Amino acid sequence: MIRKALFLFVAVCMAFAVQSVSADTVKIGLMGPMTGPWASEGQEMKQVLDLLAEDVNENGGLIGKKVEIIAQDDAGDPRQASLAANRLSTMDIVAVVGTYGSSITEATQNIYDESQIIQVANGSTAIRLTEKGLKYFFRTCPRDDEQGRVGAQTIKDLGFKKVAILHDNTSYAKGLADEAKALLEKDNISIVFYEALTPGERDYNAILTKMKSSKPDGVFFTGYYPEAGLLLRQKSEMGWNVPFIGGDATNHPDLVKIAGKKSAEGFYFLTAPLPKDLDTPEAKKFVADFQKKYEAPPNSIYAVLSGDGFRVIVEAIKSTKSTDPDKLADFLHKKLTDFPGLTGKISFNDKGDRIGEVYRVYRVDGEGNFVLQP
Amino acid sequence: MKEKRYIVYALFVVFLLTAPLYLNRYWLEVLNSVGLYAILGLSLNIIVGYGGMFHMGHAAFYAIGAYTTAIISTSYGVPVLWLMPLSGLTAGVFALVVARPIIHLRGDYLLIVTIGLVEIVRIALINNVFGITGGANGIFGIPRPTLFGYKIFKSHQFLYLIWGCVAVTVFFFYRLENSRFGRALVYLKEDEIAAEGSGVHTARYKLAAFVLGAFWAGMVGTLFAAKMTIISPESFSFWESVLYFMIVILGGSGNIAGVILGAFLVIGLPEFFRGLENYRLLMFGAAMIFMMIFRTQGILPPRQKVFDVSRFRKGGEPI
Amino acid sequence: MILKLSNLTKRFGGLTAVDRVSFDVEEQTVMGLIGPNGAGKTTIFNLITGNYKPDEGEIVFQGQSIGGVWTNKIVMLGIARTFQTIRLFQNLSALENVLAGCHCRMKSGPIGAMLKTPGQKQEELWALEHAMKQLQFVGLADRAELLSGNLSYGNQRLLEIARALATNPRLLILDEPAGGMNEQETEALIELIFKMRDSGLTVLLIEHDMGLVMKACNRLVVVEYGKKIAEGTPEEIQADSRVIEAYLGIDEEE
Amino acid sequence: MEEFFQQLTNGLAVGGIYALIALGYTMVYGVLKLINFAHGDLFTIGAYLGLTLLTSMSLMDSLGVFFGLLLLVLMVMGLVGLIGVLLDQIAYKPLRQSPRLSAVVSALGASIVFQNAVMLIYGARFQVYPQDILPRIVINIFGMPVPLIRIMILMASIFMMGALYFFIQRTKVGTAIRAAAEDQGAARLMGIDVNRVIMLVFLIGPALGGAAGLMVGLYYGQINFTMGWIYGLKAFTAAILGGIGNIPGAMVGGILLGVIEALGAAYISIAWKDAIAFFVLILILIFRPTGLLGERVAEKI
Repeated sequence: MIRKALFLFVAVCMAFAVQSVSADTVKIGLMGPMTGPWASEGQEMKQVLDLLAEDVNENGGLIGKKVEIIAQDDAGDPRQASLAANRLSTMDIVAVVGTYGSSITEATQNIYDESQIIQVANGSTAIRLTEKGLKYFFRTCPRDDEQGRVGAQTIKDLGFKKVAILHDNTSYAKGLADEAKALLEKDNISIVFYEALTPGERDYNAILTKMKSSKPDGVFFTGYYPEAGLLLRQKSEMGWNVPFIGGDATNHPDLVKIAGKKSAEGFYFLTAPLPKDLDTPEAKKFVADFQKKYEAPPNSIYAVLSGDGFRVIVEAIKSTKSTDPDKLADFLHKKLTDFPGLTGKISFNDKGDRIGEVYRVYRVDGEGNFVLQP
Repeated sequence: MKEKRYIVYALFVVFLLTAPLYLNRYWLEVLNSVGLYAILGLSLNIIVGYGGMFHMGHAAFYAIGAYTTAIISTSYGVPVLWLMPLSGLTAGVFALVVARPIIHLRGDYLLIVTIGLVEIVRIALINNVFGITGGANGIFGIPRPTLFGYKIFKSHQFLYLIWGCVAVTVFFFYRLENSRFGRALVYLKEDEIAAEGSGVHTARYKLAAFVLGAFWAGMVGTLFAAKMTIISPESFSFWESVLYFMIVILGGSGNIAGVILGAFLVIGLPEFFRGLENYRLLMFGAAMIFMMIFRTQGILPPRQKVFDVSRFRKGGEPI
Repeated sequence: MILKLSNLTKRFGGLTAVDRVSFDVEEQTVMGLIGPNGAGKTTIFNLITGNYKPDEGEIVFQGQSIGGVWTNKIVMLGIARTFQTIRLFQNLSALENVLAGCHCRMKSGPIGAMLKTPGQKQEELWALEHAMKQLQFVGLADRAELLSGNLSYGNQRLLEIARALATNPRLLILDEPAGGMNEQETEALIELIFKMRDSGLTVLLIEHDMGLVMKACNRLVVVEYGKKIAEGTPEEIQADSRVIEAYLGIDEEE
Repeated sequence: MEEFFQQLTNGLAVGGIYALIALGYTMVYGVLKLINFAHGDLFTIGAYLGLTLLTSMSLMDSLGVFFGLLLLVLMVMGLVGLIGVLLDQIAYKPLRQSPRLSAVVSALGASIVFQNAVMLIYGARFQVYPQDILPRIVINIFGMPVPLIRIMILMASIFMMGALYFFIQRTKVGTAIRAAAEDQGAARLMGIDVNRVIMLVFLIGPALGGAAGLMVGLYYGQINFTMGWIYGLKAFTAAILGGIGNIPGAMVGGILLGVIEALGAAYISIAWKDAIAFFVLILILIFRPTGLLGERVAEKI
């Protein structure tokens, strides 16, 4: 027993001591949920970054060096994220892409800031993240208030007078739902239903039944695609034909697979434009390359946004010919304008937020295609 | 035997004291994490390890401590570490109120009720109960702690703070283990009816174990809040409670050194698997099964208590 | 009179396990409770020690009614017991088992323990000494450090007595103390019972070993189907025709 | 009122699934006093195996919908049952003599292994069952639209529970299982091969869980590797609610939990639905400490 404890002790010490450090590459970190409930997002983020890094390396690398992606799992948990961030910040990385959830990102912001590492979040839309005046923090996804505004506008355009809002109590969905609710109430549109479902379940009939009895003209669901798909499917099984609108977390090809083409038809959602709808050569090439390498198109818009995060970092390093965080941050804040991203043009304001009208409205047609609405 | 054990303990203390000299920030943070969980494990050990009660809802008490600290420090600007006793007290009072009606439940019934408890607390936090928990966003901007005028924010400073707290916990809990109270809990675990027949007020002692465990978990909540500066409901899920539970059982329930080792295994070990990426948790799960199979009593099961009774014997003969 | 049972009744569902049983136990005597298996003897013990709550009737201990009072309170008042199926703390040492008995005569709580107040320290020392005394009393002092589960059957019975004695009882209730003991051990047990009685204790016991019962007890109560059918000195009981018929007589007929 | 009945059927549909999974917990618990925390993941495996078999073998085309489905259900049940037996042999059998909580930790480890193995094999993405296997017919019951498939699912789970109940109560093997659950030592003395009973229990319980997984896949369409965790926890709650170790208890507990959830969501709050369910559970246990149908065992002193 004692010997075992001693052995363990020595093993721990040795493992602590072994740290490989190599300096001949430009290291860019990726922090994402590789395990846990959001593992599909994190794993696709890694696929996107691996692909883009390969591309950079094949085209001569970056300031004479190869790019290396170092991925760390945050498991969608703040504590593990802070460990991942600490690990990354000791691994000599220039910048980090990620992560997904807002509260997870928030648990790491200070760590990167103190270590002077550029952080480009790809899925963290909570408003407050960029209101702290952190110099090295950026994000390629728009903020909740922006999306809330577009969502409310879309609901008004569709002419709904009574709206049901459903979120899933994640900080993203709740934030978006709150924004939309406030804006709609200002315009005298009545919110007849405002509640949260529990994500990860399969049966939402009880919620739909309750929602139906409040007789809304339309439903704004601000949660994620797995639940959205089930809601659409179960709604049509109930024989209820109310139009549904979703936030950008519902933008995922699996939505149609889960709901079925018939049930998904007529579903509206807001999102940054899909790569397929961008006629920029970058987007086209990216989709083709991704298809070629992984035998499927990219699924998650957040994974694509992480790709944009990577690409702006690469652009900054290329243009400044430096890995100095201050120079990079300065470049991203001031000099990067209308960079051709995978999801449209990218510029950042002083806070590190993406500037410009990002959101588009899509509608699902009878064949399950996502059609850009004019 | 005994001497060897103390050599290991001494080496361990030396390792912790000197860790900032040769460990980078990441590994220091891992140690900090292990330390926090070690205290949580020790506090759960009172309930599960000594008292033998199936309690898988410890994260509820931890959450209440952390939120108490977060709410009061952000709204009234009270220095964080001062809030430790208050956070412990809130968690303890909460435990007293909720555990009273359920304390008589046996084994697995108690288990599911405690799971229910942690879920109810988490759902309440997410739903922004009383409008003070910040919902899914949680609470952010918790000030850094200060100790003797020094602001604590660097990893190695936290290392000393957290492991200092571990040391204090070990000091107190070792005394507790070797006292009337600690023994009474063990009697309860061994045989409730015999314990009662020896004059132990079973319900009161079970409740006291819950309250004391909760009090300590609440105080760790303060440390956690101070270290993270943001807390949100994700940190207090049922899965968290499962982790503490595994720490106690895997390390050796009822043994202080075992629980600390358990914290190293459950919290530290997955960090070594980081290189395996997606295989990380798979390996971790398999490791747990094998550890349980090869040491079914936990890695370090409790040792028999040794009492110095020589003075009650004269020349080898009993008086 | 230290203990007085009057019309004690306990029902389990439709079964009346104890049916209006009354008897008194005099101070500093050894009282035996005998009867065939399933007659309700252990149930009477469980009622006295508070493990069961009586449906009817009264139990008065030293002038105080204790029917339905919590077990631990009853222990505090001065009634200690051993169990028919040995209920030692198997994974703890003999000494720790006896320390359990000291519990109710100590006061310090968790806070005192963590701060190690002088009172708590003294109390712990007292408990150790007290526990060792009991072990010595039953003759197990040299086995104090052994795991109780590793003791012989007879010694486990003795250890249970030591644990009960450590609570400083006025009345000691022994449930089949000689069960599993050999002849020599039983003889030693009888000596021990006398020793306890002489030191001022009152003993109430259930036993099937008639040799022990007749030798050790001052008075006997016989129960059958939950009812008391006889009471008296061992000689009287041996002469009682109902008892012979119901219980002792079986041997003669066969 | 119509909404009330609609919610009641919603609750029944969910509860039927809970009940089916709860049976696996309760059977294993009855015999081994072990909470098989990996049971929820066996349910997940059932859902994934069902998808694989469904898409790779095209049973429906050659055998028709009914027989194709029947064969599919049987294959999934058999395979998951086999995995259950393996799980017991590897992770639980060595721990028979050790403290109960050690086996619980081993079960938690097994749960982690299963969950991540499914993730590694099938990927972390949501998987989707083909949509057109079962006819999507909606029938009207007293003016309420109820999808036919939902009735079929409920019927199927009631049928399986009934069959199990018959098996346990009326057959010789079932009697052996009950005897082993009552008192393992005594059962052994009566000549019952307890090891085989345990194997059987680990075959039947997971098989039912696997069938539930398949049904969830067929009905809801969307499955992912973490789904077993939530369903498992709910089913475990249901088993305790009914009185763990008690087979009719698991059925009653499952149905009741489903109904409590649906009505709690409808009339109190959707977001607090699970909290309400747990709260009701705690209330019930305060007044009936061994669940609704659990026996009150007075400990022999």
